[in-house]
Amino acid sequence: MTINEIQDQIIEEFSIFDDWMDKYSYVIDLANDMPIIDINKKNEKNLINGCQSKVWLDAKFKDNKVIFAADSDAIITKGIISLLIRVLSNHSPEEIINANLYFLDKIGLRENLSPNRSNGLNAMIKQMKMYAIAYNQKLKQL
Amino acid sequence: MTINEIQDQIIEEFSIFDDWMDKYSYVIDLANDMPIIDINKKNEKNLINGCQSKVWLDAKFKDNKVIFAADSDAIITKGIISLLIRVLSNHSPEEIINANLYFLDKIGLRENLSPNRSNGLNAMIKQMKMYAIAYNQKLKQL
Amino acid sequence: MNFNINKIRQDFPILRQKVYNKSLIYFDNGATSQKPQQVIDVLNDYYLKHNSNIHRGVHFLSEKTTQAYETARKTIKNFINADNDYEIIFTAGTTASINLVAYSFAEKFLFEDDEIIISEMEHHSNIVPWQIACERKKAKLKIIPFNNNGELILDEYKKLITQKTKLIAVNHISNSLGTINPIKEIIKIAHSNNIPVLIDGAQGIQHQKVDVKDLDCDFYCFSGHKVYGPTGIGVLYGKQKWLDALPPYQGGGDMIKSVSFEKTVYNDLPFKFEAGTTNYIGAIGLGQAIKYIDNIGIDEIIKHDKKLIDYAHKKLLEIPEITIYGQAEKKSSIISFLINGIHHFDTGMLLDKMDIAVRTGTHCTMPLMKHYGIEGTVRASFGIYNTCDEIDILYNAINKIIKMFKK
Amino acid sequence: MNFNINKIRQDFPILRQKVYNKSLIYFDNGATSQKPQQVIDVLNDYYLKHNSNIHRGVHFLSEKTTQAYETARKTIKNFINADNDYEIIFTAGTTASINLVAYSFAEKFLFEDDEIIISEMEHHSNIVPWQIACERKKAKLKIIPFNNNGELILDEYKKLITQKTKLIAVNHISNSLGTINPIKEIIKIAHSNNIPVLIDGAQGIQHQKVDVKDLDCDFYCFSGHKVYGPTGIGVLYGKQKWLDALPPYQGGGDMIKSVSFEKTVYNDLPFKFEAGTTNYIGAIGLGQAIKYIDNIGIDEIIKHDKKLIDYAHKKLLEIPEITIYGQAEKKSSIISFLINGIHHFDTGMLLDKMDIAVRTGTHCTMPLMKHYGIEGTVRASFGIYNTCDEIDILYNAINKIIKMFKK
Ligand SMILES: Cc1ncc(COP(=O)(O)O)c(C=O)c1O
Ligand SMILES: Cc1ncc(COP(=O)(O)O)c(C=O)c1O
Repeated sequence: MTINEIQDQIIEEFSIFDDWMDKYSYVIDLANDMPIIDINKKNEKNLINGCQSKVWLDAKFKDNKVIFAADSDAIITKGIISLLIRVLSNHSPEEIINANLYFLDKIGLRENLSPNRSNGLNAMIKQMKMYAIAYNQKLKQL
Repeated sequence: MTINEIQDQIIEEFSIFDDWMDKYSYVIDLANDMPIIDINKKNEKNLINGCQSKVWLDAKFKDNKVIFAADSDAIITKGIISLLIRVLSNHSPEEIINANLYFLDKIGLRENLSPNRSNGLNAMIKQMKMYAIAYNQKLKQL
Repeated sequence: MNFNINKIRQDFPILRQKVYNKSLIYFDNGATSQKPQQVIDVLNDYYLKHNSNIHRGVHFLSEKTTQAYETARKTIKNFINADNDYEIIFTAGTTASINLVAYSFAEKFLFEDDEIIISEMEHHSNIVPWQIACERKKAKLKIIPFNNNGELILDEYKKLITQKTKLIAVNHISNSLGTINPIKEIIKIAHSNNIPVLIDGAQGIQHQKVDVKDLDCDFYCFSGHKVYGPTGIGVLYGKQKWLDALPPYQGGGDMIKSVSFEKTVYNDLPFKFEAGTTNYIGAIGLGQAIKYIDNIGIDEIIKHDKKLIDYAHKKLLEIPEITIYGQAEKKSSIISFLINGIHHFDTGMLLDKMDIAVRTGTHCTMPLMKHYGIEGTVRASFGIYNTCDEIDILYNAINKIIKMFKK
Repeated sequence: MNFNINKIRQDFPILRQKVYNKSLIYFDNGATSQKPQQVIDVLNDYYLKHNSNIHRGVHFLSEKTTQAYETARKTIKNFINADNDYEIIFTAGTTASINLVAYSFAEKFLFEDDEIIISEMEHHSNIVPWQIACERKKAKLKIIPFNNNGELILDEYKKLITQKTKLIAVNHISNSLGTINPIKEIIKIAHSNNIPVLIDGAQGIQHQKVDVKDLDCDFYCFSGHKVYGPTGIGVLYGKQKWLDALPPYQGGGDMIKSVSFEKTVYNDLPFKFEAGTTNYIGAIGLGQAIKYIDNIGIDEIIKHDKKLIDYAHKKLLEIPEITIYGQAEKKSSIISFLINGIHHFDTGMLLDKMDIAVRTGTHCTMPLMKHYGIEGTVRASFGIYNTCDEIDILYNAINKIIKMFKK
């Protein structure tokens, strides 16, 4: 599936919730269902400090695709991270660089991306794109 | 005449003016008619610095009465000074200390006494009273 | 002089605001307070009708504004029972006030190996300025510890004092724990060693009776925006003998008597410390805010605070999953807590969804968080307009959150 | 983008105020400007509906206010054509901005026998901070003289520059003389010697096109209250490389990344220089003020300024008793004068009686007054809402005063 197909899929999934509580409960479920990240990857290097909640982001490059793994100490942040990974992971650097993440807006979680929320999500998306740019650079040099 | 009698006299003099211009013209006349103060008395010691206009105040004590002489580089300030001297000079320290200077209010020149005007008039009145207090102290010590 | 909560709530227009379509419950008073209509009106009035730069103005408006500014100074002087108007310095806020003293005091009185004492529960604004001063002068910072209830350990404080101690700086009320510190006793001990004391009153002025003469503090700092006044204005109270002794902090207009390139003569108090155009309309607004709470009566406010904090404690302690940080015997209307197993940020975020504004995080007191080994708390901090009914709503909201996480 | 004076005048409610029963003629814009309804409304709106402390808030209001604050920063960045938002630091005003640089720059870069260059026509706010810094670091202050027209003598300026020169600080427009200084040239000369330049733009921002990239200035300072914005807020623009290099000025909340008693890590720009709760509502109001004048268009404002100052010169020079101080070729809308034989204070006072607000005295530029050997001037300074008709009224008023003194 393309990045946009995944985004549309998520938007559809979220369309059944008609109140914020069900929606956030689902985000919490997503967080709880996330595969546990290797403890070694929760290191200083992978830490994105968002003042209030911490985010760890790891990336590797395999078969021309970027594979992300991440975690957060705050559960809602983590749930949203799981969505971001579902959307962006396993795509080519090019695709990731050009991705327009409209789904957060559509499912009504946009506010979580406000810089003021200091939950590290914004910095994380930036970091994901940075990884993609870096791998892309590498590809070109080959 | 007592201090209050002089004040009432001034109030009456001013009562004929019905616009501010005539009143201020009269104040300017008063300033111009003031006896010229001895240049030696316009020294650093007698200077009251009001930021914007300068006031010099000299006092001496004679026959149990305080005699003031003063000058200013601003003419309206000087005119008001001439009124203050007319009211306070040549009275006993006790009378000066207890004087309630209501005339400035009544003749509509009160605003000239605002500390914000920084014309030194306020500081000058304070200084006049200080002289009276000092002379009074001296009297008691005799 | 009687506390009419309905009347008070009506004075604060923002409480009628809808957030996510419901009425706002504002429990973030520790960060900033809302403003009564009376204060907003004064600001408006000055901008609409009287605005003019103060001091030295020869014209009518300048006169009127200057008078209002100086009257605000007097209002504050009377409110905290200072000896003289000119002991009230207008600053940009608590942080600016503390930085002023930290700089000017260090410049004159702090030398290599000297010591300054602060506490483990200070706000960063009462830590970093002293760190900077100590670094500049090669002096040492010493720390009064607190016990797990959130109370300063006075015996340890006494032990910290040496011949080298030059100043003590502590907060009146902890913005993270709500502890009302025994500042009168702290000051007494310091003075018996001839050491001056600065009180960070950012959380004190709106919750406690502040009588600087009775406290005998050397400096008392607070912010307008936390005491129902406008932003960008604060106060430094200082005893005349100290303000006279300290060199000026900032240079500029109004703080000098005369300037020449050879020799500049500084102005008298309070102007020596009010360089440049001050936030004069802010100061006038702050004067109005102080009048407003003085009118309600600080004793009534203390009673109301006590009712709220006692009720909040009682309700929150009914929830077994809750840990409260700071259970000092003397405590004002700030309550910091965590729901076991739930990140403070998640809690804050979900409370926001339920129209309850709290603050989460370290509240600018990282060393305090380190004491408890936590990364932050959820903090509900109350103002004069808050009610027990609102605490009930918080209580229900917390239970809802716990349920969301349990299922 | 067209200059409609009637529309503009209607935007300023204070112009409809009556002083001594007549309409106010406000010629004291150099001291502070009046505020358009648009700015007053924004302040009101924030206090009434959205007020909440910015940054790190988890709740809706805090979010909304933070966004507005950061949007104001962006508005200002665009207005002065800075490279980055974070090069815009909110301060309490010009004086605070200059003190920040004077302290932090001196702390890091100023050593014994170094030199700082300012000019003979600086405002005290751009003199005293450098005097304090030089005294602290045992450095020297050197002075660019001006000629009797009120123009800086660039040849003398060039001669002052040595290997020891560390910084140059001059004003954009003289608040006493109205001179528009050739700052671009001054900066170019300084840079060819690798010396940074601070521009005191207190009178520049509202009267000139300020493009910090084109000017290539290292620092540019201004006050909100002089550019139709609220009191208690100002801006320091600094090039990133300088702001990064300077140590922080004040310590407190928001300016740190982490605090422990062992080690404190400072935050990134702009927060490193915004300690404590800033005047965030003031900043939002300033953003609105900048939008307001940007909407009118700075080119239109410059044209209007020129019309007023040319007309004022022409009219006042018709009166033989008048001496004008400052007749620079490039001059903005400030005119300083004396009526021969009449004290500036008397003139100001009588003009006030005729409902004309001017400022009198030294205008915080004592060295400049010394240059001319005078104790002060009467200063009429114009804003966007002033008109030639008002200058006619001033002209008549001056003639009236002369008559009062002649008879
Ligand atoms: C040229 C100049 N510099 C600095 C200042 C100081 O500005 P503020 O008082 O707003 O800090 C002024 C204002 O009087 C000024 O005209
Ligand atoms: C105890 C304490 N000190 C200092 C401050 C700093 O106050 P401001 O940010 O208004 O300067 C605060 C406010 O957060 C506080 O709670």
